[in-house]
Amino acid sequence: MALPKKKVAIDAKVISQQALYDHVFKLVVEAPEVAERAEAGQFVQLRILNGSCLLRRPVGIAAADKDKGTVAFIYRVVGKGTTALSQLKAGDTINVLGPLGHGFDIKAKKPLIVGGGMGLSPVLFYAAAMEGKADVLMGGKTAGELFWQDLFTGKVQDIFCTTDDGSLGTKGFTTTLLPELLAKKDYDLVVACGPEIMMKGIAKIAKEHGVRCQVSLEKRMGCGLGACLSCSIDTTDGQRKKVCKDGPVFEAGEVFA
Amino acid sequence: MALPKKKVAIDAKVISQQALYDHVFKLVVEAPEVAERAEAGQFVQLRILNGSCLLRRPVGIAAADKDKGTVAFIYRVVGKGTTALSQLKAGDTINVLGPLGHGFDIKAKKPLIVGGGMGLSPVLFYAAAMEGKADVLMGGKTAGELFWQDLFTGKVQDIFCTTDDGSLGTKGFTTTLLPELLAKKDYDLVVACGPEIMMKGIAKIAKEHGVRCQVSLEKRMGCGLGACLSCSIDTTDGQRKKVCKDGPVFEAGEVFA
Amino acid sequence: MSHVLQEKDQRLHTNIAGISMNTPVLTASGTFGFGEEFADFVDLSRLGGVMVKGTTLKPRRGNDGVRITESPMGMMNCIGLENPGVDVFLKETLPRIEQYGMNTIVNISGGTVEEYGILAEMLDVPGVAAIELNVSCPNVKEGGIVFGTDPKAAAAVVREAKKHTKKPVILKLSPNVTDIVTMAKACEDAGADILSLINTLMGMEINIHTQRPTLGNITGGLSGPCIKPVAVRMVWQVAQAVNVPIIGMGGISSFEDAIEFFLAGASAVAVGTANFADPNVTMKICDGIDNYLAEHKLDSIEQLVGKVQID
Amino acid sequence: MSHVLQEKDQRLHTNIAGISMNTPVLTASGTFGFGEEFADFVDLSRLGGVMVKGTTLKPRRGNDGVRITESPMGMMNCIGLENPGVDVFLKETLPRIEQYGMNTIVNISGGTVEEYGILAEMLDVPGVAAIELNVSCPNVKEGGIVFGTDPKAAAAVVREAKKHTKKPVILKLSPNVTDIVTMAKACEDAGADILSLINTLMGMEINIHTQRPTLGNITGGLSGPCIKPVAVRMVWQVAQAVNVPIIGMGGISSFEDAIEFFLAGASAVAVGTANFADPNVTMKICDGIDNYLAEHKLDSIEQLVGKVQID
Ligand SMILES: Cc1cc2nc3c(=O)[nH]c(=O)nc-3n(C[C@H](O)[C@H](O)[C@H](O)COP(=O)(O)OP(=O)(O)OC[C@H]3O[C@@H](n4cnc5c(N)ncnc54)[C@H](O)[C@@H]3O)c2cc1C
Ligand SMILES: Cc1cc2nc3c(=O)[nH]c(=O)nc-3n(C[C@H](O)[C@H](O)[C@H](O)COP(=O)(O)OP(=O)(O)OC[C@H]3O[C@@H](n4cnc5c(N)ncnc54)[C@H](O)[C@@H]3O)c2cc1C
Ligand SMILES: Cc1cc2nc3c(=O)[nH]c(=O)nc-3n(C[C@H](O)[C@H](O)[C@H](O)COP(=O)(O)O)c2cc1C
Ligand SMILES: Cc1cc2nc3c(=O)[nH]c(=O)nc-3n(C[C@H](O)[C@H](O)[C@H](O)COP(=O)(O)O)c2cc1C
Ligand code: FES
Ligand code: FES
Repeated sequence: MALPKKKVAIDAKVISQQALYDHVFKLVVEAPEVAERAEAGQFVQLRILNGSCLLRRPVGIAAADKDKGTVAFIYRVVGKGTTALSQLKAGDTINVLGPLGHGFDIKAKKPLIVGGGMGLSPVLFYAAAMEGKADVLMGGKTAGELFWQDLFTGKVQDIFCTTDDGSLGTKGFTTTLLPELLAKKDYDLVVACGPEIMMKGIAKIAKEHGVRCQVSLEKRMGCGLGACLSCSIDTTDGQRKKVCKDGPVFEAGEVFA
Repeated sequence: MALPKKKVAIDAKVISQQALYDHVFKLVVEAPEVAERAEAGQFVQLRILNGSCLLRRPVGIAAADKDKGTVAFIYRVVGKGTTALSQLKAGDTINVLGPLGHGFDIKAKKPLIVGGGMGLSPVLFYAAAMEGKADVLMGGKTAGELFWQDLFTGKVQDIFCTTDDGSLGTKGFTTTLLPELLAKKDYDLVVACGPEIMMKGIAKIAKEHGVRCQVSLEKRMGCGLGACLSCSIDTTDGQRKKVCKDGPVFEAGEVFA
Repeated sequence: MSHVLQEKDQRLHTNIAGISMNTPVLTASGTFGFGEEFADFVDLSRLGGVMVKGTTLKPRRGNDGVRITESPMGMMNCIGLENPGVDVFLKETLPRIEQYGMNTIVNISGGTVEEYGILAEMLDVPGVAAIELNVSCPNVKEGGIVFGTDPKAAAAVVREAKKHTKKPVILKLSPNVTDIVTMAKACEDAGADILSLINTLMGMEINIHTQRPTLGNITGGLSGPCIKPVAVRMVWQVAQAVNVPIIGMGGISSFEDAIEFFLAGASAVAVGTANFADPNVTMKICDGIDNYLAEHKLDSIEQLVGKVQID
Repeated sequence: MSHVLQEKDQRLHTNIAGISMNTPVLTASGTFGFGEEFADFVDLSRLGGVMVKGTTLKPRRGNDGVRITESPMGMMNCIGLENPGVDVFLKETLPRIEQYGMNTIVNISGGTVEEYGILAEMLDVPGVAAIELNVSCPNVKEGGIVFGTDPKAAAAVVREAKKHTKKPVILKLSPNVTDIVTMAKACEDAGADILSLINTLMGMEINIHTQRPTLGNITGGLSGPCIKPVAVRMVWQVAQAVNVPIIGMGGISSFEDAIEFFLAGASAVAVGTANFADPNVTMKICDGIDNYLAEHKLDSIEQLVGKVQID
């Protein structure tokens, strides 16, 4: 079996751990073998070795620097695994399995990224991969949640914001502003990542406007390799697919009726 | 139930962690409630909170400083619990349950302490409690293992050493030198702590010389409180006793035929 | 045995088969001694009850050799029912622990059906709140385990005990069975007032250095968080099949765990192994349940029992 | 399927019921896909075999909703036998995985005794090393579990499979039974060439925030380190009662765990859940076993099997 490996499982050194917002952290690790292979939209499975987590935890790749050999993740602390993750310090080691799954289409000419919450992390990598060609539309509850603006600045052309309370940008959801943007601009792809309900709404609007749409799904995972069938979803044509292997990025029409 | 508490379970701050020898560490924690109550020969149950240890681990009290409110433990790394223990750093927290069990007789006039290996830890506290009245006879494989000398210096009158290889003191075991010491000096109590086989030999010699002997036993423990009966032993009169509650210190005649 | 209910525990008070409990949190037999060992850490009267050490007609020495060992998120024990016998319990222990004002539930084991009857009758005295029949302890060669895996034998034990005592009779189910529901129903039909479950799963550890079993009795009873999923499942299955109240146990070490058991159908819970890691854990569990009830705007634990929603 | 045995694995080579295995370390059904998913991490030909995903006559969609959840040192799953069916397996999968030169053991589940026979016959083809009868999967409502808890039904399944294939037939035992030994003996008597154990314990988790079962199928199969003590105990009990070889599994995640199973009486072991935490773990286990044999001056795994010393 001397085929080139597509995935690796390696002990990576933590380069930095930084709080970005309430309960949101950015972790940078040294993992050249992952950085080299990573595509925007892919994810990794992190092994949290504090004895209390048996299963790995999936997180999207927020950035990969092939030169420095580093990979970044942005995650929210929600339970025991992510709590343990947030306690890692520079110099600690964490095992990274990846890159896993398939990414977004990087051959688009003028993509619009739409994201909310932690969904903005994998599309940040996509923005970087598109080298300034993309716009981003981000939604949050309040202005504070859109700390993401700083992260996207310089990586995209335009940044559009919506907030539930109107404290920044358009009052409402990403779906409030999306029709206007799709009507006004010449997007050939919508790339969506965020809560499923949001993505469904976006896919519907994109379809109405005749714009292709890719979405990134989440499902609880065991192996991350397509072996255990924990992450099965139904496709619109009645098949079962695996989020970890066939996704996490799907054509919207494949998964949302 | 407003009786004064005999035992407490408290989160103690780690003051220092120091390597004394290969795999042997000294841990000092701030636990005034334990220091205040501690008697020489008693032990505590440490809760090691790294997710992998469900049960506490018993360790003897090596020193208690009522003024500073600190308690010290000396332990050898032998498995996962003690490994995790050795990774604690100053400022970390560990839950200490104790003091537990009964200690040695501190009313003796001229006691001889006999110890080997980690057994020298609880009797170090006894030496301190006897305020220089005791002598100590310590045995080890080689001179290196008798790093304990430094710890006992100033706390006892005389220090006698035996080593298996003769690299320090008398060549042989503590039992090699003991008959001579008991014959020569006027001891009214032998206090023994170490491997069971050693304590049995010592108890036998002490009996032959008509000197009272106390031994400190070890048994795997669950609760440490006398509730679970994990640590039952047979006494010579056919009863069952609990090492955690009735011991760990027993009259030699109670437990060795 | 009556005492003032603490203001804060109004919501937690419950009544199971006539046993008035200040809180629905008990301690599991064999893990909490006679309660007194934990008096420095626990307000014993605040517990729903203390299920004391397994008691037999004659004193028992228990097993020799190593009696406990740790396993991943669990432990195994083979204490083997060491106890001073029912006479000593009645003469010495019971009078001594009465001061704590707790519900004392006596866990009994017999070698024959008749022995359960004799024990039940001897324990039908003031100061005993209920009798728990241990038919499932896996560590005793004679008797024990047979009653726990055969519905007819378990039912016979229940009937015999009921015949000899007016106290509520609790039957403690073993998880080492194919069909826990059949066992539960047989015991309910035989007159058990309460079912408690689960006892330990039978396990084994081999020391690969000595190449011998770690435990003196070769096998041991597995307890602790690792068995919780099995316990929750069995409580849920049994709760749907019987009408008597259930005391749920197996791996409970936090209030969240306890809530899981209530939702599954337990009217009260018992804490075992977790007492070793934290002698005060039962009090924390009581506080946590109380908060949960408050947050969910419930004024009694009954409103939670069996309320798991199945679509 | 033959390939050069690596020098270092001389000691590890073994032969079980005619299946030549480079090492006594297999992977457990449902946890390792068809092996190919792990090709980047594992030298598949070094494994004793890959027990592939549970296969059924017709394709199956499996269960809806959440399919896995973590528990203390374990996990529960309710995949529900999702698979493309035996036809797709034979036409597409088998030809594709042949390149890896591994022993492919096909795990099958039937709704009726006859279905096991049909499946066994269809799979009696080159490229299949053995057939493993899954009579214990707790996630399928029809059939499945009944065969796994009734000795007569399990024996019938074994006989039917044996009648229809010349491949070695492995019967996989469920731990959710009162008496694992009776089950094992019935299957041995019916002609099983190998027994594998244990499958998952049946468990349940309730989400206390939603007050619903976490898993889509309400209950799920518990696996991982938490079940190891139960697995070791059952392997030990069965090994004493039967003469056929045993493939031991349940919570193995290190070579030390594997050695425990060999000492208890397993001739080979299978690794399941641990593959998720470390996709390379089987190779580490092989290395560790080899070192252990060397340290104990043994030249084959057979010298270790069942060698636990009981005084
Ligand atoms: C492909 C993919 C990419 C992801 N990328 C990111 C990311 O970039 N940033 C980020 O913050 N989060 C991301 N998530 C979600 C993240 O995996 C979960 O928040 C995390 O697993 C929760 O673990 P915990 O131990 O803290 O929580 P706990 O609640 O303690 O976890 C308990 C169990 O639930 C599972 N679980 C709970 N929530 C989720 C979830 N949403 N998805 C998968 N498993 C879950 C865990 O694996 C574990 O088994 C991603 C999920 C997937 C599937
Ligand atoms: C009363 C008492 C006082 C002790 N005082 C000291 C001391 O001062 N210094 C010191 O170095 N050691 C002392 N020990 C021994 C110490 O408790 C063990 O070395 C320690 O528990 C091993 O834990 P581990 O997790 O590192 O080893 P592991 O082997 O991983 O432990 C596995 C299991 O075995 C139990 N165990 C293993 N060995 C022992 C043992 N010898 N005694 C009790 N339980 C054991 C553990 O509790 C645990 O359940 C004392 C033991 C007792 C009973
Ligand atoms: C050390 C120990 C001793 C036990 N002794 C008894 C006993 O005498 N009688 C009994 O019915 N159950 C006994 N049990 C079982 C517990 O009461 C309880 O059913 C089981 O441990 C599961 O609960 P847990 O996981 O909270 O410990 C014992 C358990 C342990 C750990
Ligand atoms: C996700 C998952 C899927 C499984 N699917 C099957 C299956 O299809 N057929 C089967 O016989 N066993 C199945 N099992 C059980 C395993 O093969 C194994 O018996 C069990 O998990 C115990 O081993 P472990 O603790 O090493 O995982 C499955 C287990 C898991 C975790
Ligand atoms: S996580 Fe195992 S198949 Fe997707
Ligand atoms: S450790 Fe529980 S009785 Fe001694």
